[in-house]
Amino acid sequence: MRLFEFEAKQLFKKQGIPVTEGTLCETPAEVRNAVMNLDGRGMLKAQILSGGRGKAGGIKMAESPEEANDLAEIMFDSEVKGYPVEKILVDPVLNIRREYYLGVTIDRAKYKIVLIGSPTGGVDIEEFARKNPKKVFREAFEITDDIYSFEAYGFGLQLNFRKEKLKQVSSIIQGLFKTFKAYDCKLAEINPLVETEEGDMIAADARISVDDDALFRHPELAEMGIEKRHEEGEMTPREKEAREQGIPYLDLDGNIGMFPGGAGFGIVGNDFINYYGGKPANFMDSGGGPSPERLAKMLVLLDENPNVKAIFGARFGGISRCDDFAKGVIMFLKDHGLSKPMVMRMTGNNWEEGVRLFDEARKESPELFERIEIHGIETPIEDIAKRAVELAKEAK
Amino acid sequence: MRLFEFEAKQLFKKQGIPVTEGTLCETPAEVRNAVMNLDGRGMLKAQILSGGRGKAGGIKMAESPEEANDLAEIMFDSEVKGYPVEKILVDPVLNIRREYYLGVTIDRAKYKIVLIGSPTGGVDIEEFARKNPKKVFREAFEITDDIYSFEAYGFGLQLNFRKEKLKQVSSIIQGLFKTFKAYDCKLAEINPLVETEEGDMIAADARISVDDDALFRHPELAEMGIEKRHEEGEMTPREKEAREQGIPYLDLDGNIGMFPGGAGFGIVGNDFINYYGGKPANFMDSGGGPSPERLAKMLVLLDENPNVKAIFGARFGGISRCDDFAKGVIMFLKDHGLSKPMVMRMTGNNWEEGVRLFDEARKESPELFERIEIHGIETPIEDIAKRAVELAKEAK
Amino acid sequence: MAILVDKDSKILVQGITGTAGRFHTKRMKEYGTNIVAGTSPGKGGEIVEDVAVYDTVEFAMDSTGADTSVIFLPAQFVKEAAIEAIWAGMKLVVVIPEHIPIFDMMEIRKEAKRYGSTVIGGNTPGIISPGQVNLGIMPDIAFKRGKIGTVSRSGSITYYVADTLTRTGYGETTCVGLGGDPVLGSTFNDILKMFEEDPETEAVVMCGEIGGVYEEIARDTIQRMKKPVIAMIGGVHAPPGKRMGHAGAIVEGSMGTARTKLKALESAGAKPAKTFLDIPRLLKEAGIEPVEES
Amino acid sequence: MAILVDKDSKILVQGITGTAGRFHTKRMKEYGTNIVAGTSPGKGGEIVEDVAVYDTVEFAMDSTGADTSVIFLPAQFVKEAAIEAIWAGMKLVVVIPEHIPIFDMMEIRKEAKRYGSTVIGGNTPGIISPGQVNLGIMPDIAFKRGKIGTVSRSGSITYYVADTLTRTGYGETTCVGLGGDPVLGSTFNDILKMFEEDPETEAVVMCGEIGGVYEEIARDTIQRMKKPVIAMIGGVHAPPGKRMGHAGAIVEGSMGTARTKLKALESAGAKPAKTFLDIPRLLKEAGIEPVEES
Repeated sequence: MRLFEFEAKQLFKKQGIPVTEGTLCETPAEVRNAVMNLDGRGMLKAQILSGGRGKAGGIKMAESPEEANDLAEIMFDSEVKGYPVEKILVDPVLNIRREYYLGVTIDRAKYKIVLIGSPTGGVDIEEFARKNPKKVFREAFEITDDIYSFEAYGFGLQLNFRKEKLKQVSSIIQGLFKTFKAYDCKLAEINPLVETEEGDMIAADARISVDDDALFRHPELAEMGIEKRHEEGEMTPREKEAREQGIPYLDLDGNIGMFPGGAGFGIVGNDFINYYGGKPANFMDSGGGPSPERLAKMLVLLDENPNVKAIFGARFGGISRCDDFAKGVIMFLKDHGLSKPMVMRMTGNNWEEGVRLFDEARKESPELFERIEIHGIETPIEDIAKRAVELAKEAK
Repeated sequence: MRLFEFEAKQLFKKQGIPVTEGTLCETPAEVRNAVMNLDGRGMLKAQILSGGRGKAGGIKMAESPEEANDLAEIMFDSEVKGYPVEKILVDPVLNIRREYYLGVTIDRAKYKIVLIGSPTGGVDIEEFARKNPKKVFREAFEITDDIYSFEAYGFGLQLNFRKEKLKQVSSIIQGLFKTFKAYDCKLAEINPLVETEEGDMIAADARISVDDDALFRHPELAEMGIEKRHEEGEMTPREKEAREQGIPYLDLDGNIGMFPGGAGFGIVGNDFINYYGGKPANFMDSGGGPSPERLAKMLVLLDENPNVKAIFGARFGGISRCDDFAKGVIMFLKDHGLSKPMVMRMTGNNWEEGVRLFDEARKESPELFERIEIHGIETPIEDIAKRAVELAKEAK
Repeated sequence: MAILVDKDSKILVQGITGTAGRFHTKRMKEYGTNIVAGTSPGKGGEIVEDVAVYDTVEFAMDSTGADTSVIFLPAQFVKEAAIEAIWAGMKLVVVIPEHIPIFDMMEIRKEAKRYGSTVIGGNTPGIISPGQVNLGIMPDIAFKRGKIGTVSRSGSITYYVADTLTRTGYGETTCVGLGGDPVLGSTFNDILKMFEEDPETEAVVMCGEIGGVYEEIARDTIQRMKKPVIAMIGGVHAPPGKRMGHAGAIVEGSMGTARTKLKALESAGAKPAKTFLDIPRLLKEAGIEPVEES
Repeated sequence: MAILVDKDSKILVQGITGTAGRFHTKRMKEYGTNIVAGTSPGKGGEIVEDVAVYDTVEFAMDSTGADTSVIFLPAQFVKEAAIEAIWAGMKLVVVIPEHIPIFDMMEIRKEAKRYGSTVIGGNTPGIISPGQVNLGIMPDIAFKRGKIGTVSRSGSITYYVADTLTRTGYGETTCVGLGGDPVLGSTFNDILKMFEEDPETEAVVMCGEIGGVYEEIARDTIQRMKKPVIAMIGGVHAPPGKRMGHAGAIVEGSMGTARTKLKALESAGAKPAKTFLDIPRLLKEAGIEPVEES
């Protein structure tokens, strides 16, 4: 879960990292005032949950309060990388002598925490790293390690800091590492770490991602207003609706509604539809043991999507049992009704009971089942995907 | 540094250990009220920095508020194990079904933290442990270890707890261990841990010693009013005076004033005096690089002690240099004057300068040196000790 | 023979008194899995589904000789439970729950390496050695004893692959769900090496998906393997996943897309399957015949 | 030959820019001690008493080949400094400062064991191999090269014993101050074993005092030693020390008095010295003659 720049800076500051003292603004007038208080010049930084702001117009320098006001008006009215701009952080303009890079993340392959630093930071760090792998320094730590100051000094020496600057940067390295450990971070990054003409080291930007799954042990974050949030850019209305109902859902630009079971088969099923010449209208994770009610809601979401021409359904009952699945489908058929052709396959845990429920419902109200083809373990899932592609083509 | 029972209980409570909810009182009236609020019965516990209170009359049960008042008056007026009683903790009277023992300390030989528990606690735990070593359970931990709940459960099982009681005691074991780790303790002890007739587990007494040398990293203790304190029982007036001047000093019952240099030789020099038939009047640590002013004060303390018949002095200059030593002795001779015979030996770092200073001072005022015999490396220290014993005998 | 678990495995259920623990203990026992004990601190002495409950893993192992543990506990209790099992000497610890904090999983892996234990998961459907042991939450319908080993990041893919192998007469030796979490107790690397050593397994199907690096780092292992490896990677048509900042890009380089994964695995000699139906075809091509005609 | 340090030791002073570090660097150098480097984070590149200062121990070792470190820093910085030296590969780390927290010293000892390093102290006057190395704060007047090894908990006792050995013509191989703190980086046990291995050392004088357990636990080592051990224990006439609660009594049993210490050491074959003058007499009795007539 990504934090806003101003939130990340608050956490850095707690660990003694010098950060730019910015003002968080919600209106152009506030931005104007903030720039006035900075002697007429300021950096306007859109607070959005995405990187690459600078290149996307999310960071602007204002040379006067008036210009700040005008730039803020435009920024508040625009979207940056798909995000509406609700807050602008007004930072002082730094006299930059040099930009460095510092980051801490997890190396999943080696199961280590890795500290990364480069004497060349800023927007082009990734390209710099590709071209100059030896100038990007790394140090691995065990997950249970703290950082000692001598390790920070040693790392600062590699980055070519000396004397007073070495002391400053060693303290920043320790602060960054401690921040990473203190909040169960997946990423803590300072880019750029600025050396000013005045000789100070200061974090001009700040990026932190914390592990959602560890939020339960960080009530201090909730107290700061940092709570679970959606990380992606602007959502479609349908994605918003799905999210409000707690359904993991993503719109795609095809026409086959995907109701695929677990996330793993969600991804593979999407590939299959493509292999057979179709285009899915969505990703969805309908696994993890959802209730019949939730399954019914998922189907409503697909059925009401005008782009969807046919629905592909699959259930391999593991933790999500087939009887619950059948109940959900029947609930949908009865309460809402299916307006598109649908093909599905159901097997796995409790499949016998699933089949029985379908048979019973069909006997009761055969008309509900007119547009749905239900298969079992005897039909390969590939045939179901092919059939869905056919149904979508026929429906055009 | 030992904590008072009520302080230790505060720390235990923070870690979730159930403790008796007592009232801290400073007057008999407060004690009376506290007992009244406990429905007329209460345990009066003198808050002193020493164990063995119970046998020394520091714990009394009051059966009525009036009795509480009377007992408190006596207790406040008395000393328990050499300590004046300034505070009484009034605890509820527990219906004790059984008493257990739990403690955590350092095993210096094995360099481990050791958790100790016994299904038989109370005042006789040491004797019980001697007689039933197999019924006292121990578990060793690395200094960097935390305790996991399963380790606490495993330990609780050994102590023969089961079911709900096992849960309770496992939580207490974890709390005790965490307290030990959290405050750099040398000892954290619950004795007795009481199982009440009502089925609760509760810490009826609490003992904590923290490492003085780690207090700098525990400002939270200072905030609770827990600061560096003297641990011993009532001091003699001379010990108090020494303490106020920052001099490590202890009165003994002999007649030779000891001015021995470092603590190591302080102990051995004392043995030597005994071997040669003398009795030291004190312990003193005059090592560790004291200033001439401090050394002079130490000699004043010895010279003004009427029990002292002769003074034994020694300096092997290491971190404490001989020139500083000579300056201190000369300062004492000049400003205060020596009223007892004294024999001393000086060698080690900067001894030449020390000798020069003595020679110079002697030339200036030979009368100051009439009662003092100054030796160097050529005389074994044993001869100095023998001479001190002689001088003390002559002086009688 | 099988890898990780077989009919001699003595299984302990950590968290047996919870709803999930109780339900799946019943299911696993019905399959014939040799569940010898359960744990639930403070509930030692109870009986759940004919299984004796102990307060600690150590106590349960001393009493029953359990050598394999499966964890059914809320995510925040998994770290302690796994470390308890590892320290007590469990050979294998299967972590079913999802949403385990990454730091916890890293620490579990560290302890497992230190004590020579294997941890599978978190967020895994478990492991099945058909006809012998069903350890976890997998539906048994898809599985039949045979000659192919499978290892997959996703539960549903595990079922579909087994379903295909069963229907085409190959059957499975052991099917391992690695789990869906970003940091896992075991990776393809670890499991592929075990299949290579297993006399009963004739070929391995590994199924990965976009994101992470565990497919790519299996490259060298596959290259050294004598047995055929068939690889299926989900997400060829998915939008690319997001990187974890610049640091992620620096640490993981270009790894993480379906394309880089397929490329790494193919260059090591694995045969790519686009759909499940490709699997029996590729097995035939590698000269491996079904156990029985389908 | 000597133990722990000799003329080939390359010594690093951690905290060389502080008052004590600077003062004792000068003293040690005057004795002929081979000080090759100092450290002080943020002051790399400076020169103190003709010694080059580095920012980290690792950097200093890479540049100078230092193998032995002596620490002159305030107590609260000692843990990090010692661990830095141990991790960097120092064979020996001598901790001069006093008042080091017990937990810190325990952690230092743990890391030292893990990496095969020897830590002496804290609160030690240091180590001297007369004529070769004076490492710490000991006065050099008392010491002269000879054939007896000494190990003591107290600085002043180290000086008196050496003074006695020097005056009586025995001289010393190495004199080790264990340090006065309750938990020490090395104990009698560790040092006695080294003396037993040292070809130049013909006998060992060990001086303990009331309190603690490090004398008692040296018993088995002394029993196994071929070289004579003379033991002096201070505090025979001191009031008994206090126990650390019931727990202390349970863990340390009856250990800790001068009497229990003397009894343990004598039963292992050590010869008890009551005064310093007993030492040359006991050496003679053990058949060891002075290097030169005094």
